[in-house]
Amino acid sequence: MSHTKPTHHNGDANGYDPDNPHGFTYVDHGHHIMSGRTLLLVLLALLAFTGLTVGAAQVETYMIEVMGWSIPHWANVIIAMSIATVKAILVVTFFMALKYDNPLNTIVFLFCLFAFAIFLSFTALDLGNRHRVEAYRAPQISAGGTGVNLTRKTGEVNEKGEPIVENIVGPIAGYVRNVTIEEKGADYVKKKLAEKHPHHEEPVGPSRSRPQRGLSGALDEHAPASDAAHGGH
Amino acid sequence: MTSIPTQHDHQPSPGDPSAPGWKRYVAASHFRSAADEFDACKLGFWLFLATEVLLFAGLFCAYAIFRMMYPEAFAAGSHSLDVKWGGLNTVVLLISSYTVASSIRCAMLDKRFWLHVNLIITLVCAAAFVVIKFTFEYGPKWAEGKRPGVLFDYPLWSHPQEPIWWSVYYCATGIHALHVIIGACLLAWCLYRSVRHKAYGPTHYTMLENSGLYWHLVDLIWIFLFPLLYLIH
Amino acid sequence: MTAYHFTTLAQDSGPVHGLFFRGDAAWDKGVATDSLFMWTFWFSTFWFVLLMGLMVWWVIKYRRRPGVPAPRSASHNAPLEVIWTVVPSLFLGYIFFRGFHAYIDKLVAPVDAIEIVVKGMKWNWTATYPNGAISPETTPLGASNVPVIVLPAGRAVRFKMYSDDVIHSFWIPDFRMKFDVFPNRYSSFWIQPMQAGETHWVFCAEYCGDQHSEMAAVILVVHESEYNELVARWGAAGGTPQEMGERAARKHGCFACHSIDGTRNVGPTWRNAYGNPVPLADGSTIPGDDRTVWDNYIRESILVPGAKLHAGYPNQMNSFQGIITEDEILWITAYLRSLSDHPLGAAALEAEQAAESESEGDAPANGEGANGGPN
Amino acid sequence: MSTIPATHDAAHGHHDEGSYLTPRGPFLSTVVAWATTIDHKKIGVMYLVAVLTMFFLGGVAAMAVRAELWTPNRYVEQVQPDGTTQTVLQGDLLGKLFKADGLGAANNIYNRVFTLHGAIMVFMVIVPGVPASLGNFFLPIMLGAKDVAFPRLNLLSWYIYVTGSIFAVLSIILGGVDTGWTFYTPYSSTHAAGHWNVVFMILGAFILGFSSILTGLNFIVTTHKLRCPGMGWFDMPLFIWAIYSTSIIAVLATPVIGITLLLLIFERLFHVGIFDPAMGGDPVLFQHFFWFYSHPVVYVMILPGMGIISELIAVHCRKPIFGYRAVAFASLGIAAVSFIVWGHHMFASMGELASAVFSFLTFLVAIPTAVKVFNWIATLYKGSIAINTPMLYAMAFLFLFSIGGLTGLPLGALATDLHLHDSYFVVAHFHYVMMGGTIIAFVGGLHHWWPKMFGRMYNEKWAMLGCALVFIGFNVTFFTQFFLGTQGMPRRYASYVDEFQFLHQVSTVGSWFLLLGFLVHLGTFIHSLVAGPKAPPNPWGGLTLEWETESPPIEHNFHHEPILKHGPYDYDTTVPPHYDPADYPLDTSTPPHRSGH
Repeated sequence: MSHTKPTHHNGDANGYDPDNPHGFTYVDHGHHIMSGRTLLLVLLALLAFTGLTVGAAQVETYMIEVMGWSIPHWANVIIAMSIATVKAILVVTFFMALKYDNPLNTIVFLFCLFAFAIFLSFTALDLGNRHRVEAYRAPQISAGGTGVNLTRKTGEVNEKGEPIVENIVGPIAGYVRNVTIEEKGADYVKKKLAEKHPHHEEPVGPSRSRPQRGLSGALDEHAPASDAAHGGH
Repeated sequence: MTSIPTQHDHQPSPGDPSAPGWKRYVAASHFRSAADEFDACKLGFWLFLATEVLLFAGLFCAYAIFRMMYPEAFAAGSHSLDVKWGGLNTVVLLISSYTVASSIRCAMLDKRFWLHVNLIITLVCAAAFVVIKFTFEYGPKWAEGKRPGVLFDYPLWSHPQEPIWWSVYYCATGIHALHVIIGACLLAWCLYRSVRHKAYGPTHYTMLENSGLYWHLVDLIWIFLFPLLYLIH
Repeated sequence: MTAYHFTTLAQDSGPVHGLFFRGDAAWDKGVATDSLFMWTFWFSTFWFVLLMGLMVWWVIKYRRRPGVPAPRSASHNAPLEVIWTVVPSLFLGYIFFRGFHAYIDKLVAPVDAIEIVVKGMKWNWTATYPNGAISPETTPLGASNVPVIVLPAGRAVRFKMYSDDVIHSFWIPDFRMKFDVFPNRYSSFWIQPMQAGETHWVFCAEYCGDQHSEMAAVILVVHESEYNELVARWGAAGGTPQEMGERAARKHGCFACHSIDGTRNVGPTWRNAYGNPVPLADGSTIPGDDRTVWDNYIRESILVPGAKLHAGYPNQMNSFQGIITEDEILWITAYLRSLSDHPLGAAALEAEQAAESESEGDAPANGEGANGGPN
Repeated sequence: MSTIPATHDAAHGHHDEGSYLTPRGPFLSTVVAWATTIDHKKIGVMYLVAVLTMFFLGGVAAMAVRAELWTPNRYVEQVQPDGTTQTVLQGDLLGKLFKADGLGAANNIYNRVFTLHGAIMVFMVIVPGVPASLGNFFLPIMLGAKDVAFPRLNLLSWYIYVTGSIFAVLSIILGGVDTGWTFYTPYSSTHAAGHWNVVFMILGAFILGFSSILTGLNFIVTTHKLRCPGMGWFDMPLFIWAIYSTSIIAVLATPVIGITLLLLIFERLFHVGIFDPAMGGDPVLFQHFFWFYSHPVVYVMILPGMGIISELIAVHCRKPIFGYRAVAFASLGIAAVSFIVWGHHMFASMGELASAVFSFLTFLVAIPTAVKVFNWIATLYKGSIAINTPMLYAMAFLFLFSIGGLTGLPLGALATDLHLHDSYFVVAHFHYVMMGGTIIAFVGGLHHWWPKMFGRMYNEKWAMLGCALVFIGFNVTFFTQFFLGTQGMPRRYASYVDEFQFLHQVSTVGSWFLLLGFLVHLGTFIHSLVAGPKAPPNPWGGLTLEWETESPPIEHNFHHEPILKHGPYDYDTTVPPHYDPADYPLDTSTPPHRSGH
């Protein structure tokens, strides 16, 4: 940081230069005029990378669904985030002109990314490793939430004009499906789900998310088998 | 070095009513020069941008943790989003970022007409982004019952944790959309000041520069949000 | 309901330890924790006395005297500064290592530990034994009656804990151990009670609302044979509806807020409630003298607590929808009747039950064995 | 390239050289002038008034908490005048005061009061306290600048602070909140009573965050850009180093609490479920979010206090701070490490791996802290130590902060923490650090800089008496709580088992002495403002730049832009400004040691 180079004093004003009171070496930063061609090239590169990231996702889908390959789920994140990072670097370097700017501003920006990295990694370190000692500590007791004390307005009002509030029992997702099954029948939901997922059969019905709480004994044995697979991995 | 003057060459002429706004500007007296003030304002604004990044860090962190815990729910939720609209919004924001960078370039070159043209294109892009977001993304999904948290009302979910996905989706994109609107307001204010007072020119364009930085940050956040939300498998 | 005499544990670890702790820790892992605490204490005391001694000595010795300047002395000394950075760091590393070691010891239970499921709820603890039994014992502690958790001496016990509503924390000070209790997942730790006859406090250590300070329990350590006998007895099903109701009320923690002796608590008392009119918060009244009205009122109050709010009481209760069974609601209704002097209350209940047992022979109303009730 | 104006130029306000306190016109226009001022000194004083007001409010709540804990709540049989016996509730002092009906309602009042105390003291007093009042006033002066980098932003920060405080007070007027200042979910999101109270309190804390961010950002830029000619980084007073480090933490950590509280408001209003297990969210995730801010912010609270102590000790001992660079780097080191230790607030709710990592890192933060204490004590060696109120407060700080720091060791070690976590031991520990550290340093700094800020001396004897009362009262109040904690008293309890009553009563008696001490200080300050003798520009013989100006400083701080000619602590070689060399002998028998280099 040439910018903040201190002037060492010697107990008197000998080191003091009235033309340069801070002993700063001014660099002409922050006033660089970008060439129009550079800006346009950067835009084109950004658009190309956007196309690339969408294309990569389509290729992945194709490989999984049509060719039946199994791609580890982190591959998707790695590819998408790598392309996004390249795009971000382009924006920061040229559009935001950090390349030509006071290096202090770059340091500020890197510091905040560093703080972000710490925040994310340590939080994940805890929440991703709950099952290290006792496996049953990791998954949720009831998938989709406990549903305790949940109410919501139905949007309708009673004769006094007060909003009608419904009580939600158990996980919200299960409640919503149960209500639909009550209203339109299980077959309707089954049919709609089959339309939505032509490839595989989904379990239908209220039992999937029945509240699993308040029962003494080995609670987790009652939890749907799929729940254990969702937690902590 | 170009021969075009920069903020280091700022010679304020506050008493001359015929001079454009940027020439009449006088730096605050506790700074040693206009360039010093410009540098300070930019450092201050980069610090502010760091706080904005860390604000979104919370949302990215929540996203990462829940995706780690419920990958299927996130994949299922992501499939409900339309890559076309997300991709179009990405393109819109990238173009607007380019025009903002160009508008600052025009200010530095004292080309006021093109400065205004660029800013107007940016504002149109901002409006397009918000319209696409609300009309083609939020609207239909909300109507289907794909809503955050307790408002969730979509019986055809494929994973009981889908309400959490929708919460993260609405919070992240909603707060981002709010930033788009704030950024557009800042740029509109710049446009007004430039049209009315000729406020920005080669030796003074601090406000425009900082508003531009803010807009680029909004773009930067979206560069990461887009693949994370729309391109999951 | 038994009032226990609270034992004070033996104090063999010295007078300074006695200042900090009420007796020695109740198991060896706790003793190890205390030993680390005391080591840290003496370590801290050494540095504290050294630093404060120097401070006071120098302030007195070098106090300002008019006209006498401060003598010039070194303003830094690199070797000294390195030493006082590195040496404390080594000690800190040692404290960390011991702390980690003893922590893992207290958290990872041996495989043969008895698993007891502990449920925290606003504002009560329930401990469920491996056979599904719940201790019906309570004891007065502070301003309320708290459940008694009976544990066998000499056996490792693992607590597998979860919560019904908010975060609680299960703290047994005598064992120097606590862990938070969450509504969405299990947490656990283990202890090994040593001496039969000891009693230990359990406190909720994570703030959980109004009765946080009343959310306690007592651990009673008994001989293993007695433990087995008690748990087997409590585990046996059956009883009259009102007895089943009392057990269900205990299981769901109703007594944390509702008294059965007429005193006011967070919620209205159950004594003499059934059959009498109830003033409601919105100004209307639940009419008395009508069984249908009262049965429905109890049912609604359990499932939708805020629907008909008793005047003068906060809307604090959780809904038990999805938690409580229909049978349990009927039993709790019977239990409330048995607590009421109203004509529709205990007297009518007993008359009905007598009539039923007459007409159906000796079988009680719920069709299960009437013997082996908790009391 | 610019040249320095020899005198302050015409563009910056008035020409007359009266102090910043001099009224400019009739009362009303003076008030308007203060309310619209962009002068950092006036804003600093306005912050001081606002912070002290909130300190008073929080203090009242603290006294109420201690009073309630005089006796536990018990049902007792009582014979009525008509001869019947009735069960009545006793010991619920606050419950009786607010006419609460029954045990639950009485406890609820207590819960609201301790939440009030915690939220006000943390968000409205200790976090903004030192940086926003003393920092605002002295940071530009100590740098030799005319003002902070963004004066209007500075005024905006003050108004944001007031707005946030108004929301908090509004929440109290509506009935208060009983969530605890930590707002743990799901209690705060679904269970806590008073829908809008909770939202307003959270909103208040959210708004206050903006005030911290803007103030921090302002100070960082000021430190970088507005140091006076001749002042390099290692010529800055340690108070500036501390404020600078504090500002970095505030800027990097506060946005995370912003998003946390925002999500919590969404949680409260729309039940989005990210932190709510009822919807499949995770309450421990909230704790991570919360402590990622709230642990670093512990150092936002203590670092400025440490900066004040560095100044106090150097000035009143007339000694260069021992190991200036070590102390300066320790400030930055603490700021850096503070971001990776937040998990030690959650040992009872995290997995083993994360707990072990966080415990290890926690011990790292102890090292720079210990280094600072060693350096301060070494500074006393061969000093010329004045025994006056600021110095007494510096000693009190060293005493109390050492206890606070050392009792952090068993809390950082995993095995002992699982016993002490959420007990009164923690309560005592953080009061020793936050109050024994920050507030004691704040009051000490206030006495140190009072003559400079208001141009009046205070009565030394009464101030020393106040200091002694505060010191004794503080120790009686909080040292007993260490024993309560180890014996098994959990925090946030409205009532307790009989065995704890004696220690609670000792603690409550201590709180009365504490109150008395602060009242003595209040009296001393008011007396000083009304009838105190006029203060000389440099009453203590300090060398930093604020002692070069008038007491109180003129509107533009300095008559001429100062040029730094000596280091902040060159007491060995420099006669302080406004002192006659004849009256101020220097030790010439030994060669001078360079300070800070």
